[in-house]
Amino acid sequence: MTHDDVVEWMARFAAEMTENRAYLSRLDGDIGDGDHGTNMDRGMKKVMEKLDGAGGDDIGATLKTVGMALVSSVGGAAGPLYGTFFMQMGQASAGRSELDLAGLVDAVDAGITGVQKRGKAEPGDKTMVDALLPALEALRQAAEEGADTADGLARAAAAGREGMEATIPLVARKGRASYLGERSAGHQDPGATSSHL
Amino acid sequence: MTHDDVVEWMARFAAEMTENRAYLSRLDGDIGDGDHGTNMDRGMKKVMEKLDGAGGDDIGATLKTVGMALVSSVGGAAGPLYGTFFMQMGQASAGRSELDLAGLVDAVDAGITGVQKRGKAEPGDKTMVDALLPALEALRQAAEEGADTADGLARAAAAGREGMEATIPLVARKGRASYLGERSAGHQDPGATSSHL
Amino acid sequence: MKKLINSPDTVLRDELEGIAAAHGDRVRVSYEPAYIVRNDAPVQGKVGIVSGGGSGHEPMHGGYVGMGMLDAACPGEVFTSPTPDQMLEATKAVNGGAGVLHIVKNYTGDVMNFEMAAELAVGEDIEVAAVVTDDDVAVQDSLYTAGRRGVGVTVLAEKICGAAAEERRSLQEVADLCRRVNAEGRSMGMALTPCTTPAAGEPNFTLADDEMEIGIGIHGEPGRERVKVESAARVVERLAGTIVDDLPFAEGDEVLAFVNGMGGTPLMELYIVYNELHKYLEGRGIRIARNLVGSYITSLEMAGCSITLLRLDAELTRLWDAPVDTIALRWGGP
Amino acid sequence: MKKLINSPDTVLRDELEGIAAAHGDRVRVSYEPAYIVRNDAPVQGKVGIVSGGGSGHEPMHGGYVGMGMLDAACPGEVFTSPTPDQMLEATKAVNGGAGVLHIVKNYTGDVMNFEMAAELAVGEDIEVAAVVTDDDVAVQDSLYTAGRRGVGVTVLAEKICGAAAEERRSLQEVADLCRRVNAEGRSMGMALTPCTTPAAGEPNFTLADDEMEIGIGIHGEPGRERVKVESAARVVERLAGTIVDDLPFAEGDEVLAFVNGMGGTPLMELYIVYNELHKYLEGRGIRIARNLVGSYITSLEMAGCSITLLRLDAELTRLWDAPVDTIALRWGGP
Ligand SMILES: Nc1ncnc2c1ncn2[C@@H]1O[C@H](COP(=O)(O)OP(=O)(O)O)[C@@H](O)[C@H]1O
Ligand SMILES: Nc1ncnc2c1ncn2[C@@H]1O[C@H](COP(=O)(O)OP(=O)(O)O)[C@@H](O)[C@H]1O
Ligand SMILES: [Mg+2]
Ligand SMILES: [Mg+2]
Ligand SMILES: [Mg+2]
Ligand SMILES: [Mg+2]
Repeated sequence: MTHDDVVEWMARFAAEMTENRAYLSRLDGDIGDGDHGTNMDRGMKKVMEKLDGAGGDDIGATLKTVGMALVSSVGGAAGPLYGTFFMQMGQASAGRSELDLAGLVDAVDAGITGVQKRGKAEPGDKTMVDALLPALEALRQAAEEGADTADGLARAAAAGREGMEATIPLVARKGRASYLGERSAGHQDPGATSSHL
Repeated sequence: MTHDDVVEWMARFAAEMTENRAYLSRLDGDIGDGDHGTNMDRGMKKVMEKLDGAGGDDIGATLKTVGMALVSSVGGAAGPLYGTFFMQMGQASAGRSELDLAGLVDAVDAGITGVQKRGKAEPGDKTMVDALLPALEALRQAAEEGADTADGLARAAAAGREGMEATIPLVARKGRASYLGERSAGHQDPGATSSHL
Repeated sequence: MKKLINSPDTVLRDELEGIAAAHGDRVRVSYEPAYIVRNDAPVQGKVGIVSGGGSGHEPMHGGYVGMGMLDAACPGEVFTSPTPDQMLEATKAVNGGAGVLHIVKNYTGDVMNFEMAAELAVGEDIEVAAVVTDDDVAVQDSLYTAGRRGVGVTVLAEKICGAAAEERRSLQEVADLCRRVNAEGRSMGMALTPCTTPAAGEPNFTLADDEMEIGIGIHGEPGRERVKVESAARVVERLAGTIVDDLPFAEGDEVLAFVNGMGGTPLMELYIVYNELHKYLEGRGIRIARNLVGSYITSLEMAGCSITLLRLDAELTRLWDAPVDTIALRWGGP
Repeated sequence: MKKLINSPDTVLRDELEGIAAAHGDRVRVSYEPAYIVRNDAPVQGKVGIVSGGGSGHEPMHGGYVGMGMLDAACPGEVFTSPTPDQMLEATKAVNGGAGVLHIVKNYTGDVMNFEMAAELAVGEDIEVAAVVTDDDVAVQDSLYTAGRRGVGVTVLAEKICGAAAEERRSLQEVADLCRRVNAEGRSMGMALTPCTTPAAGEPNFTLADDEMEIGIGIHGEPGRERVKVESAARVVERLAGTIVDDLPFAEGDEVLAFVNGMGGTPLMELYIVYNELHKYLEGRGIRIARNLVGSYITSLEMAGCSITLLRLDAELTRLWDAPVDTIALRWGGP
């Protein structure tokens, strides 16, 4: 994975957020306060501003920029969480101009660890963590099996989707949705959804 | 017309107001602020409280009591106007225990004069005056023709109704309805309606 | 109808009891007849100021009873002017020997009831002066109407005259001042939604989801025109434009700008409106020297706003700045 | 959606410009990052107090910036908590050398963003203490939730801690006081109607014409139960009953009773609710020593109310009574 791949990945993520803005907010409306899509879209637009013409080939530096842009523009719960995720990923890939699957695994691992430290969410709490962790596991699997990056990412995405869908029956224990208690079950978690995308 | 007749007249009027409370407020809602029925009903209930067991046979005193009760309970534009109407009627029939048609004419005349002094409304301004004046004229007619009281009152009521209906096409020049200007035309004036009842 | 009430027949009584319970340290409440009077009334040697009108416009007028503003307020039933006995008793309660000023909003009912009260008070040898406010430019002032409605300027007049009365000015002077404030001020309002009186139980008018009423009255009286919902900037142009051209306010004028919420309007929107008003007046060379932003003369839960502009001079500005200590308006040291 | 705005994307900016234009005599407004700070900040030797949260709850928090209350407020987008850079800059702007207190309402987003800000501030050698308010009894407090939401008590804590800071108490003391206020206070709210954020454009939930939501959150978070509309007396029983039993408040307690409007509630109804609350507490032997009635922590145009009770002692009462001079809360001599 090269620096350009990372930037392109961000561009795709940003596009996804714009496209699914209303959808994510609706999901958040069901069990939260209906702003997740708006928040993420605002944030990723800010990210693209910052990246646009930033250049360089330090993946770590770029991911840190992404994280900081998110922290200072998203707000809500998702801002610090996504921000931390990318900042920690950047930390773990500082100075690297290319990442193989193993390197990617380490970076994502660091990112998720950061998210969990910040948000104290365990698997099964019906949060973005439930989409991120399976994706990480799939990535690690792929790396051990020596799969190539493209294949690894594909498997991670698939696992993330499963994790996301698996949040539907869960009862939220973190975030705004937890106020609903049992009533949060049966709804797909918006944060998990945005993570998968 | 004896003192008992007057009390009975008030009782009928009170009953009419309760019955037509919603209707009058709706008429007022169309060109005013929708409280005429509520106001008049509240006022006439107060009147009946005051009259109940008041006794005596001084028509003037009783009509003054009626007027004062209305003034202190109706509020809005109708309160001072109806209050003045009955207080002036009472003034003009002070000490009388019975009124023939001629006496009634003088009393009503005094009442209307009071209403016009207070409200400065001319015939055709789309107010209660447009119901009261024709009624007075019919009453005077009847008196001159030596008709009996019952007949006179019937003719007055009929004339009042015509006056009331005649307010429909008029453009209001007094009261809240006047803010509507032309738009007040085509609506029956609530005050005129309550006067007729 | 969704309201936090017990019954349509008891709203006024329940509200007055709540005010008495909450603000007994500032005001006394009389129920029969209904009026709210400042605790230290009558203030000897001071002109007493009494206002009143239908309820449903809170904090006006009860919220303005206190040092530096009103001596008493007479609340009528919702949207129905109070009765003369209320104003008579309130007038007696605040008469400190210097006479009493009645500040009356121009509605046929209010004017006639206050008139009767004044006649009765004079009968009891109390000197009374009445000033009628009629600042709503949405109404054509002509021989063919009851005249312009009294709205936002009433609040400003109560504050400014209250300050003058505290300075022990004479009844004549305070009344003249009140006329001057009314003459120098203009207002206009708009509504995004109607409101529902407890007695009626249904909205007093209807607006489509994309419509607003320009020139609305505080009792939901229909306005000048009904148009599609527009931006805050455009709404301000409509209201302020009509107001400025009416007096007219001229380049170089200093004004007090009052952006008022109708009761159901978020404060956030009032500041957005104020921002647009500020830019609009700047563009016309009119300087905002003082301002008031909030829901001070309301129409139950109606959503919308009104704008009031008052041309200031040194004296009006000084009296506006003078200390006031009421339930709803408070500033300056005691 | 009917709102007096220019565009959903500019509401925050437009509002802040309006606040700056209207209240430049009291506060300064920074736009990038967004925060409102009192004119005389930093006050040397005084603990600085910073709060913040999503917008749409006005006058909270910006309306409470000033002498005797907050030094700065950080407004996020509507119903979205602000970002760390806002709190960091605000913290720097109010740091008078005695440290800075962050008063944070307990919502995951607010807590995490303030946490990050505190970490950054410490990195710049500013002593920061954070207290999280969580007084909403409608939420079950358990390991399985994000904990109770911070609501009405936040306003009271900001006032009381502000007074303590003016007395030059230490950061430790002011933070402990804030925890005590939070521990002694409880709140619960209800809604008659939902509200609509400009970004969403449609109501955040739906209620039938005869329904109300008991235990609503200030962002429209669903409450405990949905029931048919009831009398004000019954609503007060539900809210106050739950509150009193939760702390629990006991016979003989003296309390500050705060009846808050959600934004679209007429003042008339708030006084009716206060009257019922007064009677209810009397019946349980609890005495209201102080009160606050009005729309102080709102949810855009939502109709409804919340009740907050704070158990008072001599110190809390004295600090509540201490002078405060902000846009929205003002009393006592300067
Ligand atoms: N403690 C937490 N740990 C991890 N993820 C969380 C936590 N709390 C909330 N989230 C995620 O954040 C999402 C909500 O994000 P968003 O709506 O932007 O914030 P807010 O709830 O403040 O409006 C939830 O769907 C959930 O996936
Ligand atoms: N100046 C006036 N002279 C005579 N009648 C009037 C005048 N102004 C109003 N009215 C009558 O009063 C009626 C309205 O009464 P009401 O609704 O009780 O008072 P308000 O308009 O104050 O709500 C009108 O329909 C009209 O008939
Ligand atoms: Mg959300
Ligand atoms: Mg009427
Ligand atoms: Mg009326
Ligand atoms: Mg949010």
